Amino acid sequence: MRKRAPEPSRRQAGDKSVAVIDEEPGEAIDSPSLDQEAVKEAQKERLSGLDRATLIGIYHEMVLVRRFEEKAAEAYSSGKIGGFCHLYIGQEAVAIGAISAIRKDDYALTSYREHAHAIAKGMTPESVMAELYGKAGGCSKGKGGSMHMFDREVNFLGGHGIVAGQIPLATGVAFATKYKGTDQVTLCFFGEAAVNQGAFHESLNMAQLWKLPCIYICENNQYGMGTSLKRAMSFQDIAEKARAYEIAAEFVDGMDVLAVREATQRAVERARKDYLPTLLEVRTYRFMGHSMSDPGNYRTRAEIEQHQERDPIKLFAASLKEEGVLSDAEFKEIEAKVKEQVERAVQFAEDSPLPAAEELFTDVYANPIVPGKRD
Amino acid sequence: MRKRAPEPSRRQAGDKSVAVIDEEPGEAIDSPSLDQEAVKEAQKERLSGLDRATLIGIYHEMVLVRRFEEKAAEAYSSGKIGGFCHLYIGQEAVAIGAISAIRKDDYALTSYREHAHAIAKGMTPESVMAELYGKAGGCSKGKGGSMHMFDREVNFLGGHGIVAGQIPLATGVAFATKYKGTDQVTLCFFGEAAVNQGAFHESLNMAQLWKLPCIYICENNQYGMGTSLKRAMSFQDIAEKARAYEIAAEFVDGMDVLAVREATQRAVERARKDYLPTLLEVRTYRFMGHSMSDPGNYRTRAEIEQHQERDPIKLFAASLKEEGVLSDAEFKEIEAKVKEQVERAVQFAEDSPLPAAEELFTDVYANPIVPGKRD
Amino acid sequence: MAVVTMREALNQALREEMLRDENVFLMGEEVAAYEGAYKVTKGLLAELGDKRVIDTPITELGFAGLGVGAAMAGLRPIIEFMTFNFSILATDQIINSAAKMLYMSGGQFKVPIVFRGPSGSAFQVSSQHSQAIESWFSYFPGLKVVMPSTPADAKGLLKSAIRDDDPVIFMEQERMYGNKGEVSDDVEFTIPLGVADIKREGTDATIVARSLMVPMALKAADVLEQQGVSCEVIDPRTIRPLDIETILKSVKKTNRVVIAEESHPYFGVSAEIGSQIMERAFDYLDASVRRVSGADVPMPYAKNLEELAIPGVDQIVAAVREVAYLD
Amino acid sequence: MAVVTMREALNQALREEMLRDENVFLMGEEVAAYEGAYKVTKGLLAELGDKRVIDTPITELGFAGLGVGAAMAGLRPIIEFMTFNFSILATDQIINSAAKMLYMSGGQFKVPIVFRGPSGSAFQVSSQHSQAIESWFSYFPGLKVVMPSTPADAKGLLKSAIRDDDPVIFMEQERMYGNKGEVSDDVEFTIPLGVADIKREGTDATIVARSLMVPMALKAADVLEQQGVSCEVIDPRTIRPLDIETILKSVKKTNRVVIAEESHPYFGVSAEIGSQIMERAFDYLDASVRRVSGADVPMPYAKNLEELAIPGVDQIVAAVREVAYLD
Ligand SMILES: Cc1ncc(C[n+]2csc(CCOP(=O)(O)OP(=O)(O)O)c2C)c(N)n1
Ligand SMILES: Cc1ncc(C[n+]2csc(CCOP(=O)(O)OP(=O)(O)O)c2C)c(N)n1
Ligand SMILES: [Mg+2]
Ligand SMILES: [Mg+2]
Repeated sequence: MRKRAPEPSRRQAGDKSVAVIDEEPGEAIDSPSLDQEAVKEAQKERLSGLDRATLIGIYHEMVLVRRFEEKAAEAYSSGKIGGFCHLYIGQEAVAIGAISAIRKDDYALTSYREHAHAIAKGMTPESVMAELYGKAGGCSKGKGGSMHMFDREVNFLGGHGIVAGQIPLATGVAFATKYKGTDQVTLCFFGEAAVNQGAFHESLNMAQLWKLPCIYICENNQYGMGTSLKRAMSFQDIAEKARAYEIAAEFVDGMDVLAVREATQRAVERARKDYLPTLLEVRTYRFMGHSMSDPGNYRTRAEIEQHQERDPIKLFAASLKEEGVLSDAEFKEIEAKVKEQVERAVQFAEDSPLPAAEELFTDVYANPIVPGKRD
Repeated sequence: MRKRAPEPSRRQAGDKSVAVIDEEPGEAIDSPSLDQEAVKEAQKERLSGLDRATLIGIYHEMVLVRRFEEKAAEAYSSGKIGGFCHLYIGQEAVAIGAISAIRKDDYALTSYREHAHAIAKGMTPESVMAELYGKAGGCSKGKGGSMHMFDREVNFLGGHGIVAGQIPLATGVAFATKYKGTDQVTLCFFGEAAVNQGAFHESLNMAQLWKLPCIYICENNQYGMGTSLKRAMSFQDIAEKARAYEIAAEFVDGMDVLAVREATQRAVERARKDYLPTLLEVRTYRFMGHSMSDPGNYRTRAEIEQHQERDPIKLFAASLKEEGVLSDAEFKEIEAKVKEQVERAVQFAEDSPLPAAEELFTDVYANPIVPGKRD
Repeated sequence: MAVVTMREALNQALREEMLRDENVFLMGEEVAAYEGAYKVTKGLLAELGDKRVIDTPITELGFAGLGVGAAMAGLRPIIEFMTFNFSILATDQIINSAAKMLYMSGGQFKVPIVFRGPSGSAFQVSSQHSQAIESWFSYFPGLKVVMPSTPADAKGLLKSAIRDDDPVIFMEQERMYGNKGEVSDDVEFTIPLGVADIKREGTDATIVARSLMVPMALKAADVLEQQGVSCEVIDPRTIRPLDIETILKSVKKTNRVVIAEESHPYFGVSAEIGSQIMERAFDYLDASVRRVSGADVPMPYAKNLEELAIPGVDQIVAAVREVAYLD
Repeated sequence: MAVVTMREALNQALREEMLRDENVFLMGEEVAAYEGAYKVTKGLLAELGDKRVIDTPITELGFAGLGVGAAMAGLRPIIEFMTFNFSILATDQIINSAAKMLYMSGGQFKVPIVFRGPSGSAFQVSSQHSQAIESWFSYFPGLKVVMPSTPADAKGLLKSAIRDDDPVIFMEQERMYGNKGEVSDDVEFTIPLGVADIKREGTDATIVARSLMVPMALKAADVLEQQGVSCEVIDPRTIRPLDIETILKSVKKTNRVVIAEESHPYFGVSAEIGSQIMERAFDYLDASVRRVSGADVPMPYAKNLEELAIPGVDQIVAAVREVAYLD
């Protein structure tokens, strides 16, 4: 088993900071080999720097998306939700930690595994659940579905189904904010298997070449469907790949929500101030199948359980408890509140009407043309 | 101006040797900053290890493709050759050095800038010139043209017009030889601008993941059309990019034909014995425009002249002379022989008939189907 | 003969051809250990080993090109796209390398490769995962394009595609993987490419249908029979090259045609088939050709909208009644 | 009004629209310092600066997607493909992102982007560099597809395309960049998308031609006039959406149609136009629609073969004579 420092040493060279991991590269990565004691200590320290409301907000959101997805799974099993449905359970610390570090007017884009990102970015559980139900009240009016959630109000730009498809798009969003001279940043989430796509490589080159304020967050959950990282990638230190583009990079413990938040904050600062991109490799794990229909034969129960010991919600709860941020009663209160929120979302989705038949033909063009019509 | 050692220090880790260039990465690369004295010494040493026939053969071939292309340029200017025509003048040491290190049954593929590779691989100047003329006697029967030369007899597999398109193809050829259990190797040539394409990245990952005997030879002539490397690539140490795939890599002086030959030999050994890929970054320069129609405003005459001082043919001739391999008379003899070869090629092309009109419809399918015909 | 699903029939074809010729190998995302996202490759890794059945990274352009290169060097690759939606990333290698290689090399390098996988609509997977792009590939000389509609056709045509020396685009329909039918177990059973099949004989109207629309057309024919209209159902099976003669023969008999497809209505396959029919059987037509296609919109997710986007039996019935001037 | 080349007309459109709206930017390979591989972007870098005119790495998929993302965030990108041959690498972002974004976001994210560049055949650049793929893009709802044939159309249509809120595929013909014509210098001169143009009026037969085939059709009409046949030449200009009404009106007058195109013959644009004409003007046709297309082969390099692969005036003349039953 490969030993790896929780954070790589970083080499500073003006704006050209490049993460360098000073070890022999490329041995098999088969578990999150983070020194548990060091992690705990670090989490405590991080915790102490934050106000109570922020901590509770983050925790609340993690529980919310967990329960939300458990409910979505139920609804899927009973046939209320169709198509693919990719659950995020186990990875909550990534989306929530990262998005907690940006402003509402910043942008976020991700893949088809996006329920948590959507909610963290400020979308209502109602509109997300209704979208899963394919209802008119859904965030994309029921036309996008599980893989294509959008909300212009909160600058959540999808929800994309083609592996790595969102990476050039996010690069373009960052291009636009710099072009317009705003200080907005763009978070671009993607799975580790997306790194093998050419689009990743092409985008990172442009981002650093043109200094675009895009933060590339690789959610390394160690599997792309049934294929483990090491069966698909010849060199598996994703953070270190940033060197090939001279992009700043960090390796982050994705089970520690505050570690993700802090790494994102560092990247955000670089992006806001100097329009510089960053690549974060966030090591996490998905507890459920790739999608609801995944038989999951490619990994053992034991492996999953090992990772579940580092359940990001449990880890964070333990810290919050140990540090006295939340009492047992308050934990229960949050659970109760979340339960109500999720029930409300389900109720909303159930009650929302199906899209009207006419909707089939709307939204194809922003400027529909009647052929032959001179203005 | 960036200083760079002629060969990067190489870190050995079993079969996972990775070139590491121990300098601050990414400053502008604006000239081949190779220590001239060291290069000269090295060339002498290399020379002494080779028999005379080999040395003469290499030199002869370099002169041949130079004169061949000068003639092709003439024919283009007088309208005998159409379409695009990408000259290789200045880069001869790369194709000829590399291909001199492989066997006839090994494979080679490259881009549209392929006249030298074709001839070095063993194709006749006649068939190459006739192809440029679009004649029936051309290597591709006049159907491929300047960018698409092929010869099954010598395992030259093109001649490809889409930047980086040949990189996955070559990876597949290497896959096939390993699959069949032969010890053939595949040389894949491409320009430095092709490195920005996703296809490069996707291919190198597969090559190392599956240990394919493919040698990727990046001909870094510092421009992709009118765009200099530093305007297109955020991090310009191409050899070092191999680290992202854990592929062995070397940086090579592309004006020194024997340096290219030796680096290729090392790569060939790795490929033949252990089915391992290598990335060679070969620094070279093209003395002519991107194609015959390039006005060339993007670089100065002075820059070109600076590089012409290191003309690979002149450099090699000087060494051959200094070391007494060839006498003045013998140099002249080679020139005369080459002149005759090129004239013969032109004559052949001139005399060769146009493809017959029926040829328009042949070679579309290997198994043409008459629809509706049950066997 | 045994009754098997389309999925099993395809699996048999792959297995038999790989056993028959060791130059045949299968490569794609999740084809080996996972046994295929749609289980078409079940058991193949176990039986044939990881030299022959290979999981790839998610790198469609790369492994499509790798396949073409391997074919140039003498192998016979079968490249699975998890779905043809993802082949869009690989079109450069399919069009610019596979389709043109023989021609631009002056006949020297053939590319015996099969690109296969599910195509068209699945169930509520929305617009990026529900595309029927057969017209793209059919447009290009150098390619052959096959779309089976029954387990027997799937097996017989896939075996022919693998034995063929040209690049073949082999499009399966995900909604049909579970469809059952009788399939020969003779290892030499093949169905030639480029031959249309008369799925049902009739006299009053011709329905040209492919892939998902074939069972629908047959159902429509049942309904129409009740209404006194006898329909002939023709499945071209191979889209390029198109067996237009078989279609024309039927049209000259029935004088009326409906073309059914799930793809978008404009610039698709029905336009070509319709044009050829009208060009070549103009004087035999009692009505202009009627096309029944999917909606001219990206595929929506919502179940009710999705149903409206894909043509069904009713629309085929209505179209036939229209060309027969019954309403 | 001044007489300028197609190249200059396009350049004017780019310049004027970039001066008009600072959210418009231009990006592509060699568009800035080199001033365009075909010099369409001449002078733009100097006048507008490197914020607005941007050279890219050779990374078609990447910068096409970057453009779509920038459009989602409020800019109006013009993405130049050095030629549309290379857009094949970028089709995923064009189809799966640009074309579907508005729909799959439930109307929230429009994508006002223009993808432009030369398309079709050039001179002896062989099969990978001579492709007419307008049918690919025209197939997809969400896209608009434009192909001008005169300098004035090029300018007016490109300006409309840039002002349009949807993704527009704007295909220029490399062989036509030097063609000259009168062009308005009114900065508000535009030509609406989706409107066909009657390039020549006539009574006996209709020739539907686009892009490179328009001047050929006009020459054919000259020849035919000498032979007593009066031809109407219609240029759809926009392929999607297609102004079929203008075509039908002509057909109903002339009762005979030839469609000319340089693209491959099967599953291309002529199939759709032909089908629609035959479906909607069946009773007006005195002969079935005749298509004149490029050869069904990859484009060969040799000059003599290339000439045979692209249809010329003679073939159009012959086709018109055929539908007029003159031979
Ligand atoms: C281009 C493309 N190829 C294949 C797929 C099918 N597919 C969907 S998700 C997935 C695995 C992606 O893994 P990763 O990027 O690690 O993300 P994760 O699912 O683990 O979040 C695959 C192969 C797709 N959607 N797009
Ligand atoms: C995909 C693609 N994009 C663009 C082009 C046009 N083009 C041809 S060569 C070239 C430059 C390539 O430069 P490089 O890879 O460095 O090779 P070099 O020409 O220097 O040998 C470009 C942009 C192309 N042929 N293919
Ligand atoms: Mg993953
Ligand atoms: Mg170059």
